[in-house]
Amino acid sequence: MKKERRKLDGNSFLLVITIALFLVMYVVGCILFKTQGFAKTQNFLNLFISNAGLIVIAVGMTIVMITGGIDISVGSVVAMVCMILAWTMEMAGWGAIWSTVFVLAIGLVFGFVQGWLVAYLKIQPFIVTLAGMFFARGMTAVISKEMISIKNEMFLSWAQCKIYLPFGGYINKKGMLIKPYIYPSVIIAIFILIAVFLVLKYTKFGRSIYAIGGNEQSALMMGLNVKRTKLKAYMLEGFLASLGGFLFCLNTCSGFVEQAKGLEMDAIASSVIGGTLLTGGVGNVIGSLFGVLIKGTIEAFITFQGTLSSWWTRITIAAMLCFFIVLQSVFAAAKEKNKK
Amino acid sequence: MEQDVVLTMRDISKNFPGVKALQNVDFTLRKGEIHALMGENGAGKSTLIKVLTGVEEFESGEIQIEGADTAIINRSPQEAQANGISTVYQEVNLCPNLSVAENLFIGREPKRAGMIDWRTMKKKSRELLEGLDIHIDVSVAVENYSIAIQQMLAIARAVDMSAKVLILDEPTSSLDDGEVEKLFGLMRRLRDQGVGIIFVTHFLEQVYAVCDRITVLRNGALVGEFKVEELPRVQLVAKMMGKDFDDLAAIKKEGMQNRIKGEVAISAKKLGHKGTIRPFDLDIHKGEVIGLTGLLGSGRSELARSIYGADKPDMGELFVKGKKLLVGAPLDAMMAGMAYLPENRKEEGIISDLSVRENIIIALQAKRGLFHLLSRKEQEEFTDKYIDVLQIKTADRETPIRQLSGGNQQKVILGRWLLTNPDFLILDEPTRGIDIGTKTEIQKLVLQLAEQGMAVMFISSEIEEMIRTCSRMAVLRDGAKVGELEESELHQNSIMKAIAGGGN
Amino acid sequence: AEEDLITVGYAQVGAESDWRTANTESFKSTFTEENGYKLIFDDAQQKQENQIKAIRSFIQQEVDYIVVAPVVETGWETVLQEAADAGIPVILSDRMMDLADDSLYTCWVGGNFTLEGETCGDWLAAYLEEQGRGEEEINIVTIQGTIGASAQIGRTEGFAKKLAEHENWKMLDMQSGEFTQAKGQEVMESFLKSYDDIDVVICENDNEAFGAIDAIKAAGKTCGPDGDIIVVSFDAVKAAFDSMIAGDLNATFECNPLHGPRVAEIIQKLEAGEEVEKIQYVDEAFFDTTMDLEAIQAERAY
Amino acid sequence: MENIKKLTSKRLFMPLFCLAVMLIAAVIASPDFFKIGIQNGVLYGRIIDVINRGSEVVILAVGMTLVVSASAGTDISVGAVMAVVAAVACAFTAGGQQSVNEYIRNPLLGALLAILVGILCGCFNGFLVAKLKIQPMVATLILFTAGRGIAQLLTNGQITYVRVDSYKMLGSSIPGVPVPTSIFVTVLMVVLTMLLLKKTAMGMYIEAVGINSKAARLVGLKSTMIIFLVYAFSGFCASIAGLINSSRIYSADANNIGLNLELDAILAVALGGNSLAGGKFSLLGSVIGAYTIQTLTTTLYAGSVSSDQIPVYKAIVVVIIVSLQSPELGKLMRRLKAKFSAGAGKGAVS
Ligand SMILES: Nc1ncnc2c1ncn2[C@@H]1O[C@H](COP(=O)(O)OP(=O)(O)OP(=O)(O)O)[C@@H](O)[C@H]1O
Ligand SMILES: Nc1ncnc2c1ncn2[C@@H]1O[C@H](COP(=O)(O)OP(=O)(O)OP(=O)(O)O)[C@@H](O)[C@H]1O
Ligand SMILES: [Mg+2]
Ligand SMILES: [Mg+2]
Repeated sequence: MKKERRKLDGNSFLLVITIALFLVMYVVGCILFKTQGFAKTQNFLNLFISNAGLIVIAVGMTIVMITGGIDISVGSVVAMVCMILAWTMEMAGWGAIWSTVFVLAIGLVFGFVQGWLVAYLKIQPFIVTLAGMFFARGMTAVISKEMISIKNEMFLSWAQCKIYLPFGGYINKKGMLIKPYIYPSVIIAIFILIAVFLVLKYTKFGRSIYAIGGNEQSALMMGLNVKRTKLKAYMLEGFLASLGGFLFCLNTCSGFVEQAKGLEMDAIASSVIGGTLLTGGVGNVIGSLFGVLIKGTIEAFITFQGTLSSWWTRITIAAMLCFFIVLQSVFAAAKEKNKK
Repeated sequence: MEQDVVLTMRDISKNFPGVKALQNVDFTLRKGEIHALMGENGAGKSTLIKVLTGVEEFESGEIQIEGADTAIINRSPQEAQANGISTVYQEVNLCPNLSVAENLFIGREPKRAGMIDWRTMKKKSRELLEGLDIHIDVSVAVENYSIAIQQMLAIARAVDMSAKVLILDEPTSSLDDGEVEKLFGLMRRLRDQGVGIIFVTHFLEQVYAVCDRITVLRNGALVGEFKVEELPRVQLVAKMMGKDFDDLAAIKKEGMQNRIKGEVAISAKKLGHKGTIRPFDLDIHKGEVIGLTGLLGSGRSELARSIYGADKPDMGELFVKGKKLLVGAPLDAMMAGMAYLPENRKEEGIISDLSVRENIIIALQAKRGLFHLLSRKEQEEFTDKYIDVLQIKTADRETPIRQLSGGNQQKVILGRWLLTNPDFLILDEPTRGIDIGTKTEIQKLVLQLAEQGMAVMFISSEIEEMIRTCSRMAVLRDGAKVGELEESELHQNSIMKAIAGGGN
Repeated sequence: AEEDLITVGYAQVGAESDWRTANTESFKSTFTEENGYKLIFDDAQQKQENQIKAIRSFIQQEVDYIVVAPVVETGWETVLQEAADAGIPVILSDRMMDLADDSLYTCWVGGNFTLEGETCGDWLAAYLEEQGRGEEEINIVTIQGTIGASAQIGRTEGFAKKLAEHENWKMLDMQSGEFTQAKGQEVMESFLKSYDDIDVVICENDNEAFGAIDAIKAAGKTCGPDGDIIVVSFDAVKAAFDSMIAGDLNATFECNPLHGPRVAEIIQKLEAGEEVEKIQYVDEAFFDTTMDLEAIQAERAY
Repeated sequence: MENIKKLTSKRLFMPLFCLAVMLIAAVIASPDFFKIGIQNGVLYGRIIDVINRGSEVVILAVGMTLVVSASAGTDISVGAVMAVVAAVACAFTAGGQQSVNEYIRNPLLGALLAILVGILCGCFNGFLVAKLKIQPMVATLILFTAGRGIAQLLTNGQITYVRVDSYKMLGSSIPGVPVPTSIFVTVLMVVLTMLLLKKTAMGMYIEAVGINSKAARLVGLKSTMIIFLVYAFSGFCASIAGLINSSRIYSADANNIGLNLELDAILAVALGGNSLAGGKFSLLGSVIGAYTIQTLTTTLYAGSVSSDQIPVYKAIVVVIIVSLQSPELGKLMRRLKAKFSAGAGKGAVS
């Protein structure tokens, strides 16, 4: 009993809090917007459908944040990935599969370069990825200033392939039976989430990431290959950013310069809400998933509310974010005090 | 290479800006020996070890290790490990966020089907620690344990790697006698298995208790290599210091016995901190040195911290010179004339990137307040004074403190507090990592300060040192103060008995 | 009663400009409960993915009509298909969508950016003619809008068409001022230092023109009807009238934001089961210093 | 040789060197870069533009440097705070109207109120970071998100114009004075901050807290208070920058004032050779960094690089500069060289 109690110490405790708060929030939404159908299964699934890309990206972000780094290039990388997908398929006439493989490779390379600069030249991650952010956004414009719409049939068939779930259907106002559905992107996102969870928990690479974030110097002295591990972390992150971009593109089916602006902040916020520390060493991808869901729920609140002006939307999102973060910190502080 | 030699270092040189840390140093380690590496603070011991294990690059010289035909250069601790060298560095190096088990096994985790086998890892950790008589929860993050435990963990990790060469850089600085004994048992066992062990320490008894050979460094240069039997203590000290040394016996608490206690300087009434130290009463008089003694984790540090307000006490009252003091933050305690040298130098003592000068004057500056900046000239005068008084070895007063050797860092911190001219000085392990010469100087200094009317609280794991300096002792057990020993009762035996508790 | 109201979900781009605010206001004041509507308004903060989320949410809320002012033209197939599956008609406002299947939306209401650009070219030709500079070599610079925005693309394209018709017109440089005054000023400062002899500055929105005017003045030149440099811009926000009255700006080409009433009209028709036209332009005018600007400004809604 | 070594080992050498290289590049791109003339009684020329336009980033970088130093984090809200400040100033002086040609309310009072609001924003950030121990980037994310919303709320979603000549002075120039006002303000801010840091113990306190807040507390520094103050100061800097920017366009454009300037400010701090991990800092370094960025931007404009492609060049230059500043690069080169020369012989051990 005593041991179990202890296990809940600190970080896992925060995760439990995050999940609990999410549930509370969702239930509140169901009550508040009962007549508008907040409680529909599909509404919940939409959280995943609309955020599949973000989930994958937040997972990647969590990895670099655990190493004590950060990657603010992801939003731009997503834009670049979408643009390359659109350009190669529409302008260069590539097949959807080749385009996809190509962008994933680009993500790896991008991650490699950033990772190399961070790990081997010891340049501060924020600055490296800031440059990465500029670079990717600029490259998007270099490839094409105009928007490109993806019309490739195979790609569209991936994007629009509804997978119906056998439960939770309802009859709508017009008398049609609406069955809840998801897209393949959701399945990919969940798969990635699980895979990364396992990697972080059960591989040497995963544990090294935590060690480096905890104390880089110590990790080095304990004989870990800090540089290589960091490089790998950023490569994995770059890969996940491009995969996230691919999923994002399945949702938006187009490429243009302004795409996914500020997505990095969403990813960082999700990770942090999920209990990842920017100082490194602490974090959990499951938490990040809930971070994304919480952000999604906040946004859903606002859409369902339906009368806020633009500025009130921003202020409300920020206020809820603030409320959430402060609440979390209060819980954490209380826990800390109890420990002492 | 000689038959039973596992490691040779030839002609090693290493410079830091302004410091010749190593000059043409030779070192030879043989199979199955425990080899002491001795020298004053800043002599270059840690640097030699860092050069060997790839933490620092070196400029010239050659390292050979058994099994490799050519000279090797370790570029990172990882390579050193691959070459069979396992190391415990001077400053405890563990990942605070990871569990005990992981810290023991990271980089060499037991696996099943390609995945880390957590269960086996925990089981092995428990076994490993139990072998060392440490009973802790291995799934808890390391940051929750005291320095002493952490030091034991670092040792356990290094020892378990079954290397050809084991390096221990001041592993015993935070350990109490019992733990030191355990460690020695372990070292002897490894020696018998043929492991070569390099052992750095400032405790002479320990050298004579376990070592076979001694290499002495002075100011970055090799003095010589000796067999233990051939080098009596006095000579060893002389070799380290480069001059003859009047033995420890020189320190005596002359006149102390006869002196009447001064007025009460500090008085704690039912002071306590939930979870760490139970409410205690304690009076500290002017001009006395009060020691705190107890086993590891008995709460000595916590008692001191609760007086200073480092951990804000949540019950009881504190009186300074009869006046009640509300301590909200350490600054309040400082203003009331207190000073506190913390036990964890790296985390709570040094401000690593600031210069020696800034590290020395900062406490005084904080006391004077934001707008009363000490002039540069005053700052430099003060700094030079303490560099001189405490014999701090530094290239320059503007050198960042992190570049100083461990012992010299400690002296800087001590200087910082002496500069504030406190009425009540708390020293938690002040001599940790300090060489024998300076240690004596510090003990003298403490007595001298007390003579001048300062009240001093002294915490040390070395009972002899305590006996030499303290005029009274408080005994702690399991986070509670259980008794006091007067001057007349201060003998090894009686203290041990008090610590152990009346038989239960 | 609540049930009789027609529910309209409106996915707006954001509030990035005065134009947009006026556009939003026009919807909010049209789709009121008094007029028989329930408006669910969503602001996408300039992000397409937010708009997609909003449309999905509208579908869940079972609105009667969805109105979208798309952030961008591309990438709407999937979500519009979802709306179609749920049987909800979609009306586009402002920007067009680039879709393989046009049946996914019912109709489009908006301004014609290319036409605006062309009008601008025609106006300039007429103005120069009037000034007796019809044959002179005319040096032009353009401060473009945010690259990729439909307004930027349309206006650049429209003007380019006219540019090609005049051999004596020379486009010296084009640079994006990102639709802001500050950037417009910075770009103009740079232009002025690179080229000595600029005759015309085309600003793709009013705010850029304000910045350009400041830069021109700082460089010791003058602009407007009586000045060295002709400055024209697009949008015709209120502040642009101030600028024309002050004699700094030559002309501005309207981009009408008042789409609300037009959309309401369409919805009424659809409710009555009538057919509607697929493409519906709103009326747009232009204003220059020859007009009674103060009177016009007083009447305008934005 | 000795002298060169001494020179290159100075902290500010690399940032200065990079600035110099940028300036040379600028001259190559536009030969009249250093040409200064007088136009309308005010200094005029590209170099003046750089110094003038760089004001906001420099001022923000001053505040950012201290924030980074003391809290090992960044204040990403400064751009949004600038927008709030501009909105307060304009909405107040214009009395809530959308466009005015004369002040409705006292402009000085407006400026003061605006600065106060900026400082309050800083205090809010400071409270979250120092007192509630929320990670800086996340704490400031709140105002980053809300700031422009608040600004729009104040101006009712529209750009509010104050078309009064005296309102434009801060961003342009005071009649009769040939130097743009913002340059004065910038110099004043930098010098005052320097004095504050050097003539009081504040500089040392901030560094100490940033390096080791536990140790700093034990030597009697009030870490919480210092971190709080630093954020409040950053808010103050943001409000000055916001006023300048608002004065330049004599309006409050909630969506665009200070957009992405937080990134430039952070970049300036890093280009100045400061570590984003906190601790030791050089204020002058940040200032140099800020001007380096501005020179780059102006040069790219002059070189007619399309503004949406500018980021590519910016990224490349940034990477080159920070790589040059990285001591690891030297080590790596040395190793490569050693490997090369040893390669022929024994075959290096890697
Ligand atoms: N990173 C560094 N930069 C500059 N000088 C350094 C650095 N590390 C060590 N030194 C200097 O090298 C000398 C040797 O230091 P070292 O740490 O080896 O001493 P030590 O023998 O281990 O002393 P101690 O017993 O105090 O631990 C000292 O003068 C120290 O100031
Ligand atoms: N053997 C142990 N098992 C479990 N926890 C321990 C053990 N030793 C110490 N601790 C933990 O570490 C905390 C601090 O102990 P600490 O070592 O500071 O005490 P101390 O009496 O000051 O000893 P010292 O200062 O000599 O290390 C204790 O309160 C306890 O929670
Ligand atoms: Mg040492
Ligand atoms: Mg202790």
